[in-house]
Amino acid sequence: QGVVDAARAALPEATRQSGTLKVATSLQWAPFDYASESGEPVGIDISLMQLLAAKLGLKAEFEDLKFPAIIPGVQAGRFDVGVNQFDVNDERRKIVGQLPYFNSGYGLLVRKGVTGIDVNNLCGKTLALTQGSAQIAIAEKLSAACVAASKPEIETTFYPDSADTYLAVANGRGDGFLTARAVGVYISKGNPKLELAPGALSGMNSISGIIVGKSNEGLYKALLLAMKSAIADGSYAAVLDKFGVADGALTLEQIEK
Amino acid sequence: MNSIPLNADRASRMTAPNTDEPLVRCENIWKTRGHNLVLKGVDLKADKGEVVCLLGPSGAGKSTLLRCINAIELADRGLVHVDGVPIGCTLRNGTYVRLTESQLSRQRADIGMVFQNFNLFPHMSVLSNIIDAPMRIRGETRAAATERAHELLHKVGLSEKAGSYPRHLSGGQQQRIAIARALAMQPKLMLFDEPTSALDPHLTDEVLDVIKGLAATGMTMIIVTHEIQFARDVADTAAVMSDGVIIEMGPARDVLSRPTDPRTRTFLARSLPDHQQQAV
Amino acid sequence: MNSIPLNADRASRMTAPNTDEPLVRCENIWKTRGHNLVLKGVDLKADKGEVVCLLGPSGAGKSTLLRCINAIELADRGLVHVDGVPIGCTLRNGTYVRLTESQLSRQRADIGMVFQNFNLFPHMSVLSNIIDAPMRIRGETRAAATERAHELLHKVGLSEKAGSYPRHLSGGQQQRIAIARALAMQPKLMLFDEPTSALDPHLTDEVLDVIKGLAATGMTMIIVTHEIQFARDVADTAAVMSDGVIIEMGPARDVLSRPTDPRTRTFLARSLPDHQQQAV
Amino acid sequence: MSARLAMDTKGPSAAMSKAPEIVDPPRFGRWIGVVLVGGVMAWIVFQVLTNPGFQWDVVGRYLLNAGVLKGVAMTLQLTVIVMIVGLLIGIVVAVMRMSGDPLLIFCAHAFVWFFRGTPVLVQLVFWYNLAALFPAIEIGIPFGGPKFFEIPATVAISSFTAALLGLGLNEGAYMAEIIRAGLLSVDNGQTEASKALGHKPWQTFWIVVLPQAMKAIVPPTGNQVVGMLKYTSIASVVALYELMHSVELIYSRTFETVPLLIVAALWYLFLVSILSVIQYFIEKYYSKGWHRQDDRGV
Amino acid sequence: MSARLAMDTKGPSAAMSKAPEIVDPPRFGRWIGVVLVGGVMAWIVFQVLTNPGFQWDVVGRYLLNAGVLKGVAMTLQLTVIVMIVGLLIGIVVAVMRMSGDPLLIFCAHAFVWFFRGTPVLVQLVFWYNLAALFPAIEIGIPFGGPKFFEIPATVAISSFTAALLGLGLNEGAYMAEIIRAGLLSVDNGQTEASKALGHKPWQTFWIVVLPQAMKAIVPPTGNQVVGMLKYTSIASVVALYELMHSVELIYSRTFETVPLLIVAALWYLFLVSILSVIQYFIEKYYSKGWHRQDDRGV
Ligand SMILES: Nc1ncnc2c1ncn2[C@@H]1O[C@H](COP(=O)(O)OP(=O)(O)OP(=O)(O)O)[C@@H](O)[C@H]1O
Ligand SMILES: Nc1ncnc2c1ncn2[C@@H]1O[C@H](COP(=O)(O)OP(=O)(O)OP(=O)(O)O)[C@@H](O)[C@H]1O
Ligand SMILES: [Mg+2]
Ligand SMILES: [Mg+2]
Repeated sequence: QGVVDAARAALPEATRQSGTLKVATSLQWAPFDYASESGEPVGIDISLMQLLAAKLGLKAEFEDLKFPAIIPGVQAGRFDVGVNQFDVNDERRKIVGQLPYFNSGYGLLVRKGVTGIDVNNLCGKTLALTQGSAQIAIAEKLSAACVAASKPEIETTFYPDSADTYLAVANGRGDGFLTARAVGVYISKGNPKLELAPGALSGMNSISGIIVGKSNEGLYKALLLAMKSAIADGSYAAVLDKFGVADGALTLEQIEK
Repeated sequence: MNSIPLNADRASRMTAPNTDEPLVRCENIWKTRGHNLVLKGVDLKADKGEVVCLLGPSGAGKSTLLRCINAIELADRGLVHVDGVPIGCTLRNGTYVRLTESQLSRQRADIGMVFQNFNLFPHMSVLSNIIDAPMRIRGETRAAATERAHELLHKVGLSEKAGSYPRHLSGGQQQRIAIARALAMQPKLMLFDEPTSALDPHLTDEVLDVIKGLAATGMTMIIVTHEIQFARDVADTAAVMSDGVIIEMGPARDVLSRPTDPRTRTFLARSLPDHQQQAV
Repeated sequence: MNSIPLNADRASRMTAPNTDEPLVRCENIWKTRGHNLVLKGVDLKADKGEVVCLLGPSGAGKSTLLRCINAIELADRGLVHVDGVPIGCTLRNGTYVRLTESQLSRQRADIGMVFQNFNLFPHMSVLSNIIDAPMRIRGETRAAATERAHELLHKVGLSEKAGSYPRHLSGGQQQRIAIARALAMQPKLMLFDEPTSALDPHLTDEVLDVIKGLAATGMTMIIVTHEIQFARDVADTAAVMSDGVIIEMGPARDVLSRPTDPRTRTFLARSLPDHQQQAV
Repeated sequence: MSARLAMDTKGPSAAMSKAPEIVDPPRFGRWIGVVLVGGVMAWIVFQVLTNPGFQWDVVGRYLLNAGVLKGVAMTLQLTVIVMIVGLLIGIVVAVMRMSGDPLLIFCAHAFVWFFRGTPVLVQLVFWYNLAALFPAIEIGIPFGGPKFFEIPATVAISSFTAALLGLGLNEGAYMAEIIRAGLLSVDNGQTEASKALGHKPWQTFWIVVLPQAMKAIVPPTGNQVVGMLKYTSIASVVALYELMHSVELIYSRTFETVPLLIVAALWYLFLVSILSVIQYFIEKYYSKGWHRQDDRGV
Repeated sequence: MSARLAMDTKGPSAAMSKAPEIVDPPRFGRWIGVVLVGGVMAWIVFQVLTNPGFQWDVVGRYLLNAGVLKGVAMTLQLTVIVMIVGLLIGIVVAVMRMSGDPLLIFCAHAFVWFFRGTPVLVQLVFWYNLAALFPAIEIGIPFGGPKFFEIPATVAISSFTAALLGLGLNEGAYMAEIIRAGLLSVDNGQTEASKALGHKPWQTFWIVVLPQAMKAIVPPTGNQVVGMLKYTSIASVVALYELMHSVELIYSRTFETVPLLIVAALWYLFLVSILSVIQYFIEKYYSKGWHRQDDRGV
């Protein structure tokens, strides 16, 4: 995979000179950003950033921070970009530049071998959920829709943290666990008792973006060009495929938005 | 107050019937402090209303003995009886068993003590130092306690210092407050550890008067002192302690003027009449 | 040590030429502590080698005066000169300006002080209490300091307590250590605040000997005491203080035996010869 | 003061005015210092106020935001309750530790060791998830005996209870050490004098020893309160939303991290200022009788 | 002891043995207590060891994991350095606060107020990103005057420096209060005696006052060290990998949260145990001369 000259040309002079793309992330969000057993940063975000950096003729360098330090770090110019599955929205775009790179949808994690469950038709089923998670609100919304359509409502049981929830579902409590699809894929790989039911929850997804400094338009443009090239040559899809989340790929229009 | 009453009234007290049990009876008290064997079998008794002066060289164990009498420290061996009751322990199945701290506190409330270094409560005003214990332990009303406190302060000549804090008093003033604090509890036995060490001769006389007044009310007192003259004036009985034992004990007049023990003679040398004639 | 040397040698000292400037000169010292005006224009002087006893009722301001002399407290007004140098301040452009603490510390090193309540350092052994300052401030070697410390301990009869901690000593033992600690610095002026209050008559005599020995070496001493007999034995000059002023000062023999001020007479009443005859 | 008045009206004043007065040396150094410190402070304030990075407009917008105010309220509430719990536990444990009874000393040691030694986060997660570990709180004969009574732990342990348990026990262990240090600093003679008067052990403790220990207890306790004020933020792991969490919620939505951290910092500074004033008065109260009104220097 | 020996060999022993001995009452209560405490502890240990929720096999697997060990090392290193910095700052600020000089008192107050009052998180983010706020550290005339010298702040402030500044200044403010409390607890007579001997102010402080203050300083300082040990985890916000972060990295990959938290807790307990032993010996050292060897009771 060669360097995309146009993209490299768009880079700010200093970045090009330095030869590295400094990436701020927080390695506590498998499978997007996490540390491998040997301590190397790995994950969907990480691989994508490595891909883009290569296209820019740079070497990606990751720094493992916590959320409160990522945005100020990018704003301060300490880092070129930040990735940590940050959702794109207009409010945020006023503060920082966000280059969309992933479409995250919800899926259902079920016990291995269970079939005949449809993510988009959960009425009457029992969902295992983690206390305080965003999925609770989604389940409530879906349940309300069921009731409105005079179908049986969705039952829910709560567990204190994700690990407990997985354990519960694996042990046969509840019909499934509503989770981000990418997470579901990751879990089902590591956990022999669980698998991800096919399909994604329709109408409930969010676009993640790479954080770039608001004033760093050159870098934004360079990344956009690199991204286009990656989509064009299939390397973008390849990366997502490697993690089993090819359906999270964005189209060109979505990225340019 | 300045003219010193002579020992007239004491003689009469001495002849009063020494009925039965003495008020204080220390029997064969042994006490180790740190690595030092400080008390080596002390015997001491004081009848009700008797004033006993305890004399002896520095480090003889006088303070330690007083501390054992009111169970601030517990003797290793030997018993102290006050008013017939063993202090710090109780007889149970033939062995003497230590009391708990709160049982001890009841015994101590009846035994007043003036410490050698005063130990006033620095966070309380002089008045609070004096009235606190009577109110809390004797359950007196604030008014009653305050009234007696003022009386006592007047007696020791410190009426105007009621609102001061101990830290703002001179050494002699602190010592007098310590005396007033102990007296406010109206104990049946008073232990004074060098109550006049920081006092000038004039105040020493006033303390003398106070002690005599108390003796007249029947209070028993054990007084550690280094002032032989004071001991002569105040004591019925004198006990001389040396190196952890009482080496001589008897009527104050005899012991202090015609001591039999050679150690006592050496100790008293300076204040014995023959010397005084020589020095003055 | 027990036979008391009489005042023979003192007379000779008294007649020695009182050359020029006295070693200590307090002029018109005023001092407020808290809300109390404690010193009200005190004048006091002590020649080199002179032993001055300061007497007076409790609360008269004796301790406060001593504290002003070595600048532990600074007088509000009035000057203390020691060896011709003003203490705690220096003349600059016609006004007296306070010294900084570290300048003060140099002045204080030459003035020894024994506190009324000893103030030994509880975290140091007796030996360390004594040798620390000579080593640090005088720059003596440990060996030299230790040697003198042992000498001093021997003098005050506490050789075997060198390794003890102050907390484990009796009152009188602590007081003697405090004296030894101050002497170890070999100051040119010693201030004693009731140095024998916790001592028995025998030890009082020994301290007397120590003080006389020091006086013979030319050390000047100001001694606050309540023991008239002691003052008679030790002092060249006696000063009587009352309510913040010196009311009488003169040769000890005269002041203590034939006081002119009526307040002094009252104060000394108990120890004046006529009284003694009566009491003994 | 009354003495000074007396001087001006009564006799001694004449004699006194003749005595030379001793004045403080002119402190040029101090004036230079004041100017320097003032200058540096002015510069910092100037920099901070004019620096666009701080986004003061955003700070202003969120300072009184309803969510932030709710967070402040929760922070205060949690801090107060936890400190009370911690103080009580601390007193009990410190007294146990100094009681002289080997069993009590052992228990006190074990308590301090364990609760000071394990991270609060772990304790919080543990209490909150007691359910996962012990599905129910049961009263019965252990080691497999019959059970008399049980409550499902998820019901019993609410977020608030978990936070209270985790933070309170932890704080208790810390306070125990602080109180013990204070008690150690009180002269033994005071205890003896109190005993000699006939005070019961608890009276000796409350009336004589503790009030004197307060001088050494109050400042580190102030530290603990201030620390706890900020440390309550850890409670967000068990879904309790205090000040820090309330600003996190905002900046993780809007990405205005720096100004929102400043909002939190300003609130903490404000609360700490109030606390410092309270601490000052408590210290003043307990230093009654200690102050040498006329002391100079160290 | 020697005295006791003496009794057995020399004269007094005969007279002494005639004196009745006073014995402690049989403490049935204590034995019941011992059994109870022992029982409860055994039960807790039993529960914890047998409970599958703790996943002891996972704990065992990660206890000596290289990442975890690296985290432990960093935690120790950071704690030691921060405490040293904090202690030095604390002594200076405490002495300033008690110096009697109004300017120094003001500065000390301001320091404590500010650094105790702002959350460490904010301070860390601030130091780490000094660049955003002040693009370069410059030495020059402020308010727009010429600049003599500048370093780009992003270069100057590394993760470690930021953590050191943030945690060290914060710790300094806390230690200042603790040391002040200790100094307050020392009797004024000690200072006076020291001055009277001719000690210079700093000698008075180091030789006389501080050693006596240590009794009241050591236990809360122990608290601070233990607290800091765990609080260093906040440094992970600026990319410093200490113990807590090292286990977070693992459990966010494997989702084995509880056992990994236990790994961290065990390590902290281990480190705190070592610290407690050190604290014990320091306390013993500084209580020389205070202990009444024969005291009983409170
Ligand atoms: N805690 C202790 N540890 C070791 N030795 C001690 C302790 N307390 C006192 N001693 C020793 O016990 C002896 C007796 O002490 P005590 O205080 O009873 O003497 P005293 O007769 O009151 O003397 P003084 O007249 O000087 O007050 C002294 O030699 C002293 O050094
Ligand atoms: N810090 C203070 N604040 C207010 N008043 C004080 C303070 N210190 C001492 N005083 C008062 O000053 C007066 C003189 O005290 P000082 O200690 O000098 O007396 P003294 O002559 O040494 O008496 P004594 O013989 O009892 O030791 C006393 O009345 C005392 O109450
Ligand atoms: Mg004694
Ligand atoms: Mg005095």
